[in-house]
Amino acid sequence: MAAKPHRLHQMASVLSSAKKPRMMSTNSSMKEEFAKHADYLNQLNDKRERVVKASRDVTMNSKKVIFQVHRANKDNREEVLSKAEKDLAAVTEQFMSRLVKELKGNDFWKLRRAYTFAVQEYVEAATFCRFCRKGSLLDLKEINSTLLQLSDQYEEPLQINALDYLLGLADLTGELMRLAIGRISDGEVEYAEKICRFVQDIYRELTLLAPIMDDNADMKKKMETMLQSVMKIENACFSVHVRGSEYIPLLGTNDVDYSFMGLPDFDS
Amino acid sequence: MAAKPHRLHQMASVLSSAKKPRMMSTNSSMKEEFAKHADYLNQLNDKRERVVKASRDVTMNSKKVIFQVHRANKDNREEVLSKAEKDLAAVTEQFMSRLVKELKGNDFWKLRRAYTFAVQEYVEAATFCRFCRKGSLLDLKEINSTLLQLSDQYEEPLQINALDYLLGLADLTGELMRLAIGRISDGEVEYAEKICRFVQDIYRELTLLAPIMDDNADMKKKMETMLQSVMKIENACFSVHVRGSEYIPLLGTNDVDYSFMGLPDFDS
Amino acid sequence: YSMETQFEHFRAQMEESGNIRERIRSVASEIESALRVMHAGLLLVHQSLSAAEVLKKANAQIEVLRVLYDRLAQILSECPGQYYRYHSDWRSETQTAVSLLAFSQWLETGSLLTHAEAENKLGCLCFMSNELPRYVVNQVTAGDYDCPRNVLKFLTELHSAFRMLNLRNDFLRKKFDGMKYDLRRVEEVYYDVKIRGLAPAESTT
Amino acid sequence: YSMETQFEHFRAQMEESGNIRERIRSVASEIESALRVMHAGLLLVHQSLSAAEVLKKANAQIEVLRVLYDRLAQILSECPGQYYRYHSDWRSETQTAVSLLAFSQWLETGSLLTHAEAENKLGCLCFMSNELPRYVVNQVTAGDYDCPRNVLKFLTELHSAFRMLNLRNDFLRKKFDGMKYDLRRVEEVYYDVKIRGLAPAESTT
Amino acid sequence: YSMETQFEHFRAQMEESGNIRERIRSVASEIESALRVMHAGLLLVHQSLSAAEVLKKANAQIEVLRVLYDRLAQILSECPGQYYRYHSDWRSETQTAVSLLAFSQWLETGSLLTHAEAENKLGCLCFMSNELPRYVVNQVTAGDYDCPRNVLKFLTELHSAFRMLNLRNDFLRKKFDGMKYDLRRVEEVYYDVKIRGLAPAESTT
Amino acid sequence: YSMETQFEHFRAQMEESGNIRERIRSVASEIESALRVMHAGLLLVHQSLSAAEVLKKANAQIEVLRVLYDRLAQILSECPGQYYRYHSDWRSETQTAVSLLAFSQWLETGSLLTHAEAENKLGCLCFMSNELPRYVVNQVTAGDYDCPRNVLKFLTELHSAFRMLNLRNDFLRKKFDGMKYDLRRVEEVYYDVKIRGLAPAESTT
Amino acid sequence: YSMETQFEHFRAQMEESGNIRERIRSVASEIESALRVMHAGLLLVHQSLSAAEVLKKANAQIEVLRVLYDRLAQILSECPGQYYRYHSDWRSETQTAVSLLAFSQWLETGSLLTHAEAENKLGCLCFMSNELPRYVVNQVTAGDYDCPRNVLKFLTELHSAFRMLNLRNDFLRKKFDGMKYDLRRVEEVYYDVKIRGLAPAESTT
Amino acid sequence: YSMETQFEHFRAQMEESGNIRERIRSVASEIESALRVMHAGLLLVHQSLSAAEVLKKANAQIEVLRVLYDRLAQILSECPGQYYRYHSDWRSETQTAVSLLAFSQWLETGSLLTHAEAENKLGCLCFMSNELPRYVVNQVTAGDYDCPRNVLKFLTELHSAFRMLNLRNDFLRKKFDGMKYDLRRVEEVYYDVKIRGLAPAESTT
Ligand SMILES: [Mn+2]
Ligand SMILES: [Mn+2]
Repeated sequence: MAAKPHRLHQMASVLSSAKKPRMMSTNSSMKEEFAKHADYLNQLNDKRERVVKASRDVTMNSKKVIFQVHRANKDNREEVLSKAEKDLAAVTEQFMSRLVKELKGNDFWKLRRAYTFAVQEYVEAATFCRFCRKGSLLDLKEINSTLLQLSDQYEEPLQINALDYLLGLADLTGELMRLAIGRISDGEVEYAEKICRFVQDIYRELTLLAPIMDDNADMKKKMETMLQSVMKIENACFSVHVRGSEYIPLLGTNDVDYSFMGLPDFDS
Repeated sequence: MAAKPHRLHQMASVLSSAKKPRMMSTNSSMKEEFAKHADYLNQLNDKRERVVKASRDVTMNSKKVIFQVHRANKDNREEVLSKAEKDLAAVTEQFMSRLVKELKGNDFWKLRRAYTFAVQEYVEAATFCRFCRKGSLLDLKEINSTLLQLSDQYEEPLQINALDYLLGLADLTGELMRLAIGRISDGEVEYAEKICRFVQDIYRELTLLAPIMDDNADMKKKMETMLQSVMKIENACFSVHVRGSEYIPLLGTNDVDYSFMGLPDFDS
Repeated sequence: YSMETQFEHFRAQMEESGNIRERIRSVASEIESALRVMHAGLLLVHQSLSAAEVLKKANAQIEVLRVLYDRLAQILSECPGQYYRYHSDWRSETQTAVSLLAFSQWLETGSLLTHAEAENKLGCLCFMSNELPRYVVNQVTAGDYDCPRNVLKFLTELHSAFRMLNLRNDFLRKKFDGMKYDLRRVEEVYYDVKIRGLAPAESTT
Repeated sequence: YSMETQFEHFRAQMEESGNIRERIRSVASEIESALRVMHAGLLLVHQSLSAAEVLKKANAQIEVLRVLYDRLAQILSECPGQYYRYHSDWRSETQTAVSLLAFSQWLETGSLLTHAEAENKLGCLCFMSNELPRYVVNQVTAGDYDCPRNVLKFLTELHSAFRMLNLRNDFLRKKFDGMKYDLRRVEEVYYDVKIRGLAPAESTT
Repeated sequence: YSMETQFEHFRAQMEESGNIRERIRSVASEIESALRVMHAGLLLVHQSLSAAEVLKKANAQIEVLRVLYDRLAQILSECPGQYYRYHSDWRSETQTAVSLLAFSQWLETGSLLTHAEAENKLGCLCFMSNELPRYVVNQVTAGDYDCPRNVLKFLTELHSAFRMLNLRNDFLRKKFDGMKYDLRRVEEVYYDVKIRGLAPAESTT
Repeated sequence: YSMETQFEHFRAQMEESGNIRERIRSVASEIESALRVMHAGLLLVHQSLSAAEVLKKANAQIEVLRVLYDRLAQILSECPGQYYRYHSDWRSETQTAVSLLAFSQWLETGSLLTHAEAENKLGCLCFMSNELPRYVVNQVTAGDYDCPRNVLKFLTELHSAFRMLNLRNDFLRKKFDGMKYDLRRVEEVYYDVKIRGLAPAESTT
Repeated sequence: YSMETQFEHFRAQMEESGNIRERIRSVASEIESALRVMHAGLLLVHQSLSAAEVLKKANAQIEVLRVLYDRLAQILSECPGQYYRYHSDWRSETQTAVSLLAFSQWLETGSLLTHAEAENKLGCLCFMSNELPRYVVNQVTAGDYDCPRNVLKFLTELHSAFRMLNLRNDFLRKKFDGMKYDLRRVEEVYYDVKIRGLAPAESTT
Repeated sequence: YSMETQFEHFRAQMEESGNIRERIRSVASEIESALRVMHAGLLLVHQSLSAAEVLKKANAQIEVLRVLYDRLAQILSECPGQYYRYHSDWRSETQTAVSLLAFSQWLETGSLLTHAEAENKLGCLCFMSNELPRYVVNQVTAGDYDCPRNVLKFLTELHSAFRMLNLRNDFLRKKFDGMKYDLRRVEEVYYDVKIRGLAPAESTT
């Protein structure tokens, strides 16, 4: 916890004692010190490798969860979502737990580059499942409380930080765009409009946040993609709306039957 | 072996039978076919993941072998090199064998991007060990015969291709440059000159080969780095030579004592 | 001298594979020519020529393609195990070929081509789905009000089959995303036709 | 409204860490100023001032640095566990700091600084080795013929210790490659001095 | 001593301009914060809030901006003739500011903001046109079928006015090229509404 | 002295070709100005001005262009055999010129401009096809329901003609691929008009 | 009409600043030509021509430059307060100019040019330091063993003076970092001369 | 039918120029092969083979090149006035060719190759200067202490000759800037040899 500032105190103490020489010029003592450094570097590299490998597993399996959720339609919703949630739980228990095990204390920020994409993908999958289930945003606190359960035996449990959460959320909007187009095809126009408002809200909120995030180059790029997604949903909703509003002299009726849109009445 | 052109014959046979319709329009038969595709894609992705992971292990451990070789000097040569060779054998048996197992048949070229850097690093380590041991170039045939022993139980054993071998060789010259500078410091000027000629030969031969290699953008970049390495060695040899040739009126002697160069006569 | 011998050997190898690549590229370029003619023929479907006429033109090229693919297979059989090494040199032509074949077979029989390599085939189906909205729009313009329903049924099935796949974030996933829009467009045309009472009564298939 | 609340919370978090970052940067910039003065002082060693005089100037800054590092440690202690989050904001200054301290301690005692974080320390040793060829050349020019042998001994040991490490292909490996050239240069100077009979007889250390 | 005196003089000059730059950047960063809030407020217009409500939120920031721009003007007045020296430090913020002001004024009055530095303003007007296609789409979805015609009229005029400028400035030309796509999109939305008989009858202008 | 003589000769050669290039660029820049005015005039067609009015504005620039091209021809005639040497300095302007001429001739006569250098012209025809979807959309909005059918006929023919070319040139191929989208969009507008019974009955041609 | 009026005003403003920029660029290009000749003259110093001869050639260009800078000042005086607006159009030429002037004055008097805009001048001094190692190497080859000590003294002073500046400007800082290598190289040449007993005895200054 | 006729004409034109380009590229690729062999041969000069031996290997390729250039000239003569149209297809090979010829002639005679197209040749001479520093270093290592002075003289002259050109061409200017570093390196090698008394006494020129 306070492990690191302590190193800085050490730095300060070296500074105040710089005049009292610590003899270390014999060959053997230098060798000894470097043997320790060699150990440290080897261990750090090994750990980074393990983190990278666990991250690849998290990424790949989170992607599978997302594909699974996309398989849902009006008829199979419950079954498909349950499977997706089960798979997500498996990702958490099998692979996120490995990350949790490695990333204690300072390694969390130090090795962030090695795992950040995996955590983002995991956030994407988890929030996507939740939206499809309840239509609401799974918040970071809840995700982190799930992770907490994996790591009660460690003193400093891995907690996803707000940055990775927000980056994952940005990707979520891409999946929601796909979902919205699919829902319209399935005749669920109101669901699509709900997605539209949800994504507009996220986009607006992130407009305020993106510029003040750490190292926000990635986020900037994602904001552009997100705007494209928002507009795709808006355009799809627009298209359904004008088509549905068309005054059809032939039928002589002007009422809008959205449920009729998109859903072909096949003998399926 | 002839497994793939066979697919093309199949393509040709589809072409010749295009007029005889094969009915497949029922929903269930399409589902069936796609279930097979889904299987195929899942398996391919899983295999790619395994190849990537094995490749990271090969890379990391090959790098360690190279560092080990650099630890050799006049006094500890035999011991250090033996350890490096043992480590290299371990890389071959533990990690290359995993690649060998995965990359049967067509996957060899299909997944090349996933493992090429690892194989290059392995070639770099193996040829570096050999040069330090015998002063000669370990050829591809010999490397491949080592791999053959790992895979007698499989019908199509992994054989490193000339492209990856040559790309690895290009990196080898960087290590040889480091070695040459170190050897001069250790007083082994003639050894450095030998390295110089060896690297000049490789560079010259690769001048002929690099432009006709498949997809040679990487190789082009490596050729530039290699030329820098060649020149660094040449400059170091030049520097030793002119310094050693200097006429010193004070000593009144003009004979060149290379062995005196660089090697400090400490009580080490 | 050992190093020279080995490099001489590599040089020979590279020159050989360079030659193979050149031969492959030359066949691929002939394939591309034949496909252009075939494609131009198939495109007439958007100008409301009858399927029969369109297919006659397209099928004329199939024999040409057969010969060319035999030649390609012959070359590849000379370098066993390196199928994927030269893949990029004939991949895109083959994707187009399969796409056009699939499209013409679908026009003829309403069924899907079987027996093609998985990745190729998936890409081609996406490509084919891209042509369908245009086809439907032009058919309706020409007065064929039955078409949207059939195409929609087919495309809906195709789309739902595709959803079974776990795609990486690559070329195929992008294509699949596009298929959603094709489906939407065909639905819209179906809706336009239906709401105006133009769609014929459904036969029981 | 839940989404708003969460984002409001994030906004507060980001603003807070933005403030911390700003405070860290401001301290880092003061550290940098102090280091510039210290460095300018140490550089006089190349103009053959006596080590004692050089060190007096350099040491004057050490107290300043101590206070600044206390302030930095104070800020970091306010955000436990995030040491590496802000690392890039004070890393390079700290590397310079350790380098200069190591160099001045080596000038004073001929021994190496102990107790520094591994990565920082390794980078600094490389940096320090970069200064040594210049130091040796200027010392010899000023008539101190004993210097090359001592520096060479030190640098040889340092280099051989470094060889124990497995470095990734990164910053540190490049620096270490540079150290080889520093070593070579010091050897050359030693050779120049020795061959002219200028080196003093070796004392038994 | 001459060289020292001269460098002392340089040091003073650089110190001074460095300080001014720092003060400008600090104001610019506060401006950016205010603009962020204003922008997020204006985005609500796409979610079918009434213009009045949207403007109330946006206008709250205008007073904040006024104060900040007064502070900026104050700093610049301290270094007469150097307006363009520090221009790059507050230019992009000012472009955003003018864009947002122009957009909110247009929402309020349907007319263009007047009085601003030419190049700055031009870039901003282009930028503002980016919001219009989205606005039109969402308004129609919300049932306002009159909107496309009005926006199209405004955008067509704006585009014609731009055409008359000789845009040598690359940045501006690129922005302007983008405006073409906005115009096209609005034309299409108007077309979609019109062809379905949804557009209200035009009043006689 | 030999080396000096040779370089003196080089200097003269480079000086000369540098001057020619400068003169060409200056004419090219005037051509660009004239084209901008002509383009602005032609764009009014999207605001439903009558073709006659639009053409009057455009044609005024044609004489200007004629004079400028005479000047360009004059310069090129001074360096026989080097037509292609300076091609890149006036190519893009000439492509725009041919595009605008082709578009204005099409507006006037419904037929294609003849007589122009092959590659240049082809690129321009593609470019011209880009304007047609916008033209059709705006004409229909303004109540001209006959327009889509005519434009579609023309574009279909143009597209077929292109298909027969073996486009090895990458730039051209890309432009041509874009034409497909224009065709598709015009087909859709025609569909919209037709399905609503707005299209006038076809005369028997 | 208001929008038109406003844009007419913009057009005029942009036209005017475009013209000024063009005039400035034309002068800048003439300055560049004169500097090239001057530079070629000064480079002869590396071929061991006497300083007097070298300076005669260089000084011939100084009058040319004076006239050109008068013209530049004239243009800038026409747009008061916009000095920095067009700065980037003549900045790099002016840096080269100051560099060459500083170098030729140093050759003549061994002292530094005074009176120039701070940032510009500093960049130039760094640039000038780049020529010195080459100068020293060639002088020693030509047998002038006194040169290294003088140059080293000058460069050491210059470097110390720079150290005292707080270089926030990135461009300048980079240039200055390069100066370190020049200093080091001159130190090494001095070392070479000294250790071989070639340096003349130091006079007591 | 007019549009078809016109496109038939286009097709023929493009077919023809496509064929010519293909033939040129095929010759260019053979030239490249021959140059590769010649280059590898010339590289032996760095391994202290005698110039005579090296030249024998290189000259064997010259005859091959002569035949290939005859074939190229033949193709170009079939399309008069279009020399520059296809220039880019054989330009870079010709630059390499001139470089290698210039280098081998210089090895043989110590003088410059004459008679070649200006810009091509200039680029090549710069390129050739790249090999000289390496050559000088390796010659000295092999004991030839006379070499640096000769090369330096040649390179200095070449560099001066270049300086007189007004290099507007960016490619050339960049190459030329690189030549400065070659010159500098050769000066340093000469310095190293000279200061150690290894350079032979100069003959009286
Ligand atoms: Mn995603
Ligand atoms: Mn390596």
